[in-house]
Amino acid sequence: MKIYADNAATTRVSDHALKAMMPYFQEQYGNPSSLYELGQKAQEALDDARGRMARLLNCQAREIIFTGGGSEANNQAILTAAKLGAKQGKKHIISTAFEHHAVLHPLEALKEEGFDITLLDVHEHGLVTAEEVAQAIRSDTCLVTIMFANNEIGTIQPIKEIGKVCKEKGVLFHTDAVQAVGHEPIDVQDMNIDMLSLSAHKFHGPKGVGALYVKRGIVIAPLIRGGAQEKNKRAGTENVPLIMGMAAAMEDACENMEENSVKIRQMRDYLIDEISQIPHSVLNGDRQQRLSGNVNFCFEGIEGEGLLLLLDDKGVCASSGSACTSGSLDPSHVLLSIGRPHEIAHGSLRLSICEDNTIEEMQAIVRAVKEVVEYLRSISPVWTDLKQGKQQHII
Amino acid sequence: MKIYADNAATTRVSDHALKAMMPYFQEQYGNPSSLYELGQKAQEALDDARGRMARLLNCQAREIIFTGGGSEANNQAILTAAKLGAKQGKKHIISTAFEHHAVLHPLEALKEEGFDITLLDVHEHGLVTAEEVAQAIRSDTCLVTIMFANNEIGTIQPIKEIGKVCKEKGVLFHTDAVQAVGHEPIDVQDMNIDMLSLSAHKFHGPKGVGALYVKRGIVIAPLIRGGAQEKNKRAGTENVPLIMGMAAAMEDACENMEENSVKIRQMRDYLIDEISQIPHSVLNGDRQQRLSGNVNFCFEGIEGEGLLLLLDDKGVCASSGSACTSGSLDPSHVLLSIGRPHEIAHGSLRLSICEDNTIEEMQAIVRAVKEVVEYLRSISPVWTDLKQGKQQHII
Amino acid sequence: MALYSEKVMDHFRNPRNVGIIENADGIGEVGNARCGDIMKIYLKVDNDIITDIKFETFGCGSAIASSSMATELIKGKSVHEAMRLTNKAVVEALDGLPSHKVHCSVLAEEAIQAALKDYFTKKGLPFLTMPMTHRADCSCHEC
Amino acid sequence: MALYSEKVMDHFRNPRNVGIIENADGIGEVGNARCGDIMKIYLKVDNDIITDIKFETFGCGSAIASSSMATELIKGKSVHEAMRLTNKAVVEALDGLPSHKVHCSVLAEEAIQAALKDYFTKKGLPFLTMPMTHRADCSCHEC
Ligand SMILES: Cc1ncc(COP(=O)(O)O)c(C=O)c1O
Ligand SMILES: Cc1ncc(COP(=O)(O)O)c(C=O)c1O
Repeated sequence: MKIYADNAATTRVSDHALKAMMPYFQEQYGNPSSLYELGQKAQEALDDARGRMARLLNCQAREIIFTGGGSEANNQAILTAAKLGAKQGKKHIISTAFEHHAVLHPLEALKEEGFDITLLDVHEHGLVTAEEVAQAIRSDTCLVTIMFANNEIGTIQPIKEIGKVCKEKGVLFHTDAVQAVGHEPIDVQDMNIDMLSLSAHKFHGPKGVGALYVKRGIVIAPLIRGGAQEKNKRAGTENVPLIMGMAAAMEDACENMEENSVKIRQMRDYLIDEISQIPHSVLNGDRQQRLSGNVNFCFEGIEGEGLLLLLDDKGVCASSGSACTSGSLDPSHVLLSIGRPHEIAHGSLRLSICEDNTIEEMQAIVRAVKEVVEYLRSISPVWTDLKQGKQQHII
Repeated sequence: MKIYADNAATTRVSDHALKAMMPYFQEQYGNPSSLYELGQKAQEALDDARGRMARLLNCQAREIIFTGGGSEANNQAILTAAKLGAKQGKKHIISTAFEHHAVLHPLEALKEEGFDITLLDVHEHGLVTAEEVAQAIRSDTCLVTIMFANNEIGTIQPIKEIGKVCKEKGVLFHTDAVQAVGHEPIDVQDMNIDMLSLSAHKFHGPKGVGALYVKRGIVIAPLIRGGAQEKNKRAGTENVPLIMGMAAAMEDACENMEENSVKIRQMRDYLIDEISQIPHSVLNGDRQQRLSGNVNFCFEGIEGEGLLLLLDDKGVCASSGSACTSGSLDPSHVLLSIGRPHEIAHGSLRLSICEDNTIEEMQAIVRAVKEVVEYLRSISPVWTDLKQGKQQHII
Repeated sequence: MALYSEKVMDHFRNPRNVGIIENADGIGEVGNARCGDIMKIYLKVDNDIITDIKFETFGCGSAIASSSMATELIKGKSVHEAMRLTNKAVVEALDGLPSHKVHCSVLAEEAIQAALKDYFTKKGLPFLTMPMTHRADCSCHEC
Repeated sequence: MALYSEKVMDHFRNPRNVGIIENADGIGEVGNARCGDIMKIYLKVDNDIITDIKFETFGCGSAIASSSMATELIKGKSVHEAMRLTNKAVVEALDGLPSHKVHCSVLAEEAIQAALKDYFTKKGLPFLTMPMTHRADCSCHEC
């Protein structure tokens, strides 16, 4: 039996979300822009989904644009702020060192266009403070973009405080909330969020669909130009079935959030407590300010890939960082950003759990992790050196 | 009973496509970038889909990028050519006056960045010639982008001849083949196509997924930046289920193309012959060089929206132009491009049929169209004037 | 249909007062085919009372519905009451119009004003138009 | 698993010749933990024949599999034959490696060369490395 513990990479589509999608593939398949009933019914469905999602974020329906996922939403938010900034001669952007690549890479592209990018330090615990943001804001700052929760180490940033600072200083504030929506309470008004990205497949909705919230009054720059869909802000025939699945999944996630997180947190804490017992291991990211489902450890003397492959053999699906960089040989930029040395950063394990997991699964995971870490250390020359005192332990 | 005759706007997802998608929502839901088996199986599925689609276009798997639809593919193709062009100081682009907005609008954006855009005339029949393309090419031309088949009037451009010209002159050639893939034979090598856009929901695949073919050697510019998916050319967790549905639908469409088009063409020709009998009506677009399933007429003295709404009441789903501009009050730029005056262009009807339609449905459509046109003319002051000779007939 | 209210669809599907009045006392025509909307109103007036009214419309669903509703609203009314008909009243009577279709109600108002003006002119009476500050702009890009 | 061949997975899951040789005749260690790969090879040589070989590896699946395969390929061979072991032979014996993992096979070759060099040096013999033009570059960005 497989134990899926990589819900930060993607989730299983829930029965409810799938059920919400099904009628729109073969029955209500009309193009929402079409005049006839089949099309208008699709349009009504879209309006309904938009309204329901807006309510969950505490914004207005017209403040939500549907996108093809979280990456697209991030790219569009950053493009929007950059266009507005460039117009006013403001070309400074503040972010953090451990953002997702769907934020960092667009920022790098802007750098080539002459923007000045400040990446705030996230310190050992993987947290920035609102004061640090305030101090970094300059007269030419056009955007602060800081993720709600980190995808690797799960740390939750003080978004409300940062929002307050940005509002006071009159700077646009975007948050990549892909890991937070459906898992943490979010109120865009209360938190003074100007733009927010989300992605359905992180809360049991389908892959390939997401949304960007943009506060009314902000002139949104289109990333994909063409037809008049999404009020000219995002061209392309609307992905009606997947949008319906996203709305259903988001409703479930938000409505059951409290109940779920009690359960998930209990499992998470069990994992953290047990895995911490492995000698020369360290939890990455603040223990308190973290997502209910996130566990991330570094183990000295071993490398992550072998760990994952052997865990897979034992039926445990886990990751060593973000899924989308697994082809890379470099250690995670997130672990480096919290000060883990390269040699430690290579040996990381992320377990991300959800309400469908069970405590029995957690026990099996702990057993498997302990066995695999021990085995890999037994064949590691680094571990031999550490044991023999030829090298000093770092953790 | 409803008769769906708007397959150019979108299509019903086929049973086969849906079946191909289903395992990937709840069973094989892994992230293709993940190392464990669940992820690698998703990766294998993607590879398989890519290979099958490549074979159908006669290209290599690595020349295909999956996108969130046809609009995104068009935007990325144009961005790619523009970046390459700008590097070489080549800032001239050739296209046609009746491209889809997902081509025209990105071109307009480039115009603001200093690109020079030539939109070729498509003449009364809705066709350009390779010679016209050749004549328009300049030493600073970086891209020719011409649609394979027009989405409103269905005319098919001489793509192979245009490809030859572009190859000879060393200019990149992109074609928006969203309406053609699965309906017309396409061979990117034989036709010398450098880039090609397609969208699944135009051939009984799902909405919100498409692909861009880019010939090997062309440096693709990312539109959505982030994770390393699609070899760094398109970030975002891959939409595995929808990609599987797209590949299945494309296979069906291509494999049954001949058989389907015989059937569809027969129905189309029946519609054209019958509707032509309505006095003061005119077929839009060349009768020969057109998609098997496309019928497009203008009727003098009436306006299209009323026509569509009354057809809907009679169970006929049709459109008056492209679906994505139906919110607009302007007449179709496509009809204007073939020289229809505004007053005529307002009174258009597009019927786009597929292999699921029947000849009985065609008979019902003809009856409905005749009745509705007659009725709307009976309440039209323009028609009264035409009848009384106060105005001259244009068609 | 989400696009239009039930009322609009009813007046579109079953337009009241469609047709022509031969020897009308007032005729008004507004709009043009380039923009996609033409409305023509025919009035029969007896003792300052609009005893009959007919319309012909070339235009979209909401144009036809607006014409129908506007004629219903003033049929049997005095010409003076008719002059006070606003596009807003038409929109309200139709239970609303989508924002990009409000210009249809404006056209209906204008068509009736034009027909009344024709009536007054034919009678040799002065015609004072109402200030039309309430009007939505025509959103057709062509004119 | 699509990422690795069956052969790679077999050698990763059941690595041959894992361990340490006390009093080895030659020891070679290459790579560094920064890059995420370290391989250490221990040789026991009798009459120019490699009678025993062991390895320790810190690294990914293909690093462990490459070490295992490389040791298998030269176990029982003469040191001169062993010197001709190329990373290509390792890759082939493993039924291929993904392109971004080829550097693991290079490391294995280098580790064996290093162990042989240590053996020759200890014996006071000259050590001539093979020209390694066939080598894939290490694609780790850090070193
Ligand atoms: C010719 C053409 N190009 C592009 C598109 C855009 O495709 P999509 O809606 O999948 O973005 C369409 C249809 O909508 C089309 O007909
Ligand atoms: C924090 C964060 N931002 C953005 C993304 C990108 O979302 P998507 O894969 O839907 O494009 C992800 C996950 O992949 C994420 O974890």
